Amino acid sequence: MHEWALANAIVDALLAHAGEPREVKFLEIRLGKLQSVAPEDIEFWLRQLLEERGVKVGEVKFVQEEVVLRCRRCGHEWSLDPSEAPETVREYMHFVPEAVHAFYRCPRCGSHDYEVVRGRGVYIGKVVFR
Amino acid sequence: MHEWALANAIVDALLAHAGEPREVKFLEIRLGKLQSVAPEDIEFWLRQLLEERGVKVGEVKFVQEEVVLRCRRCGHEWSLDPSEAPETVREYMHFVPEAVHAFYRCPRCGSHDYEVVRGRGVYIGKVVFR
Amino acid sequence: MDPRVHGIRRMLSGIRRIWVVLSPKGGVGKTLVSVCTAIGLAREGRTVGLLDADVTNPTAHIPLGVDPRGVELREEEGVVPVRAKGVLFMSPVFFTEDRALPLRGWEISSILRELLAITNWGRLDCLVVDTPPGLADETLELLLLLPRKEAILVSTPSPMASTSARRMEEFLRDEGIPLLAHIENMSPRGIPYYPNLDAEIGHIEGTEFCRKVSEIIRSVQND
Amino acid sequence: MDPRVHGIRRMLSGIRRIWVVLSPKGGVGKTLVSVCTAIGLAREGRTVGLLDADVTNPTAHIPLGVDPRGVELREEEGVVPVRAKGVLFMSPVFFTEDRALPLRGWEISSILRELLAITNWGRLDCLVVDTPPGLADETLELLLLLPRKEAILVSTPSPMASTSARRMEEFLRDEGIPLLAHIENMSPRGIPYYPNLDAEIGHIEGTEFCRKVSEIIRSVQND
Ligand SMILES: Nc1ncnc2c1ncn2[C@@H]1O[C@H](COP(=O)(O)OP(=O)(O)O)[C@@H](O)[C@H]1O
Ligand SMILES: Nc1ncnc2c1ncn2[C@@H]1O[C@H](COP(=O)(O)OP(=O)(O)O)[C@@H](O)[C@H]1O
Ligand SMILES: [Mg+2]
Ligand SMILES: [Mg+2]
Ligand SMILES: [Mg+2]
Ligand SMILES: [Mg+2]
Ligand code: NI
Ligand code: NI
Ligand SMILES: [Zn+2]
Ligand SMILES: [Zn+2]
Repeated sequence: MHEWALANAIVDALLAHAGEPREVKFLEIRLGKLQSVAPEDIEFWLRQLLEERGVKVGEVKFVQEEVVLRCRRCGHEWSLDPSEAPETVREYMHFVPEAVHAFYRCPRCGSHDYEVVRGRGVYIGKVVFR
Repeated sequence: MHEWALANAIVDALLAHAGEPREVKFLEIRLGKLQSVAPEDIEFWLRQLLEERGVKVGEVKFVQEEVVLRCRRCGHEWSLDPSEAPETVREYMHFVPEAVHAFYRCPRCGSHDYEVVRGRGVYIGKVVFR
Repeated sequence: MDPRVHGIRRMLSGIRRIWVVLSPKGGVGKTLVSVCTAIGLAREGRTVGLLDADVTNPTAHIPLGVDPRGVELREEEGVVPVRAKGVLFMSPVFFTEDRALPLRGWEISSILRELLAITNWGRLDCLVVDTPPGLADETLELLLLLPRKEAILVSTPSPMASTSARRMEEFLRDEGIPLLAHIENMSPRGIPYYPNLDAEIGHIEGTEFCRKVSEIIRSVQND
Repeated sequence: MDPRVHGIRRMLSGIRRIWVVLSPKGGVGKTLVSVCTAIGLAREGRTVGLLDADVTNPTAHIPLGVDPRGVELREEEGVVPVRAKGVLFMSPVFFTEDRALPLRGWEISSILRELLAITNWGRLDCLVVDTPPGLADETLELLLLLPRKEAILVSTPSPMASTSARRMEEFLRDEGIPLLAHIENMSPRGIPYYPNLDAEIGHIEGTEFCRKVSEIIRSVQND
């Protein structure tokens, strides 16, 4: 599972910024839908990895972010649901969300030159340490 | 004067966005100090060009923005005063503010990889039409 | 609202055709093709401009024979390009004393906007734009900003260059950019390989390479 | 706080040396030098990785003989690179079906962060990184993210390439990046010009070019 690597990065970031805390009381993780990451997988690894490092874990909350794309050519804004993409393309974007630019075009003008405004991938929303 | 071109761009932008207004009652122009543009020069051309196009001009206010640079390598923030730069370098940045990256490095770590956070060049702050 | 986008329209309004020389692969001859295309048009009596849009590594001044340290830019309703070998020429190298110019994506777009918004080309039959390899900010921003653009794609027979060219052709088709010419360089099927070309870069206008480029361009330009 | 920056440190922690193959000029042989450097090390029994960081126009898979459409990536504490000619290989081409991937600067930095944060190289004696031409997000972001990095600069005798190399040398010195080697390619003073190299790219490991690259690298690697 490459989710192990994603979770480990979060754990390393949390611990580096808090200077080896004893407990993560509350953690909010934002999951951009473009990356199709299952919250259960990330949660499993977050708990496992934090506990291995002697850190207690309280509530872990996940917020799924819809994908918002905005065309630089014509200004059009639209969304995209990777669960409707071909299996292979969903997998490419699961590993590397930027792959979206190889497969999708602006539905209004056809351009590949658009911005992923929201919903790209995994990041830390909020965290409360004890 | 290349200020003619800078002023003309502002005029074209204003008129395009307001759909041929009769009067610009108030206009605030922000001048990033990196570009060393004299407010008098821009004001002269703005008034001239707008009046040529049949648009009355009220108050034109200029706000000078200090230069803020932030290093991507080490995070250091600093400022820079082009009036203390060699004449030639000031002139390069007057035409093309991005030229700063060829001549200046982060004073803490020496990197050329820094961001111009503020103070790059000319833009429109506020505008009130009649 | 970036006023430069409006300024650019005005500054390019006197230009009849805009040819963007492209290839995602480097070293295929984009810069030499750009320079020779411009020189060839100038020799036919056309008024022609050349913009080096390879902003982090400009080299078009070298075959054009322009020493960037000797250039003093003149301001007149903008900045007036420099005349060399009959071509009106603008390059970011005029603002760097030929030093490295490391830029991030947004800065690349921004320097192109600035150059296009201040350069006073006047009336041109054609503006030739030399671009860097890759498919990133320079190319995307140019395709966004330039009106009336046509692409000149350059490739070589190398499998690396032809794969790159195929990707770019698909991209241009998707973006709706007309392809004026696909030039195969260093190839018997297009422009031959000239082993001594490097030694002749200082007087490129006198080379067989340059004549060949002009010939191909003349055959496709339809006007 | 981008967690990937932390993830990258972990994922690169088992790598002893990191060599970034650079040149602001395209087509000077960066990709072939990268591939042959990696192949050469592998033949000496070193564990070696190769990352294609030319994200908008990856081509290193071509001389490595990897068909991107045939690749199925395995997940194991990250994504496991593909083995080819003895080299552990990762490329953005595995995620695009070899299509054009137009990206703006921040997206280029982001895709590099993602690839570095998820690729499980394991223990390596050396990671070789092939970069695109120019001096923009790919190069700047790699120099920011990679620990223990040394540069291999590639140029040719062309006046355009040597001007570009001079700029890059100044830049590397300013940034404090050690220069492991400056290879002059297609030159009697470094790697000769091999007229038939393009035809041999499919079995590059058997070429005189590849032997010559390995020889130069062996002479400078000091370990
Ligand atoms: N037809 C050709 N024959 C021989 N050498 C060539 C030919 N075309 C280009 N070159 C060489 O290739 C190198 C790269 O050319 P350049 O125009 O800078 O490519 P690009 O702009 O695509 O990077 C130059 O050193 C040039 O001398
Ligand atoms: N020593 C050499 N002799 C002949 N051709 C070469 C040599 N080195 C590189 N080439 C050719 O130059 C082209 C560009 O090489 P590549 O490694 O893709 O350069 P880059 O990665 O710098 O763009 C390839 O088609 C290759 O065959
Ligand atoms: Mg070039
Ligand atoms: Mg160039
Ligand atoms: Mg390459
Ligand atoms: Mg490559
Ligand atoms: Ni996964
Ligand atoms: Ni001026
Ligand atoms: Zn669109
Ligand atoms: Zn710094």
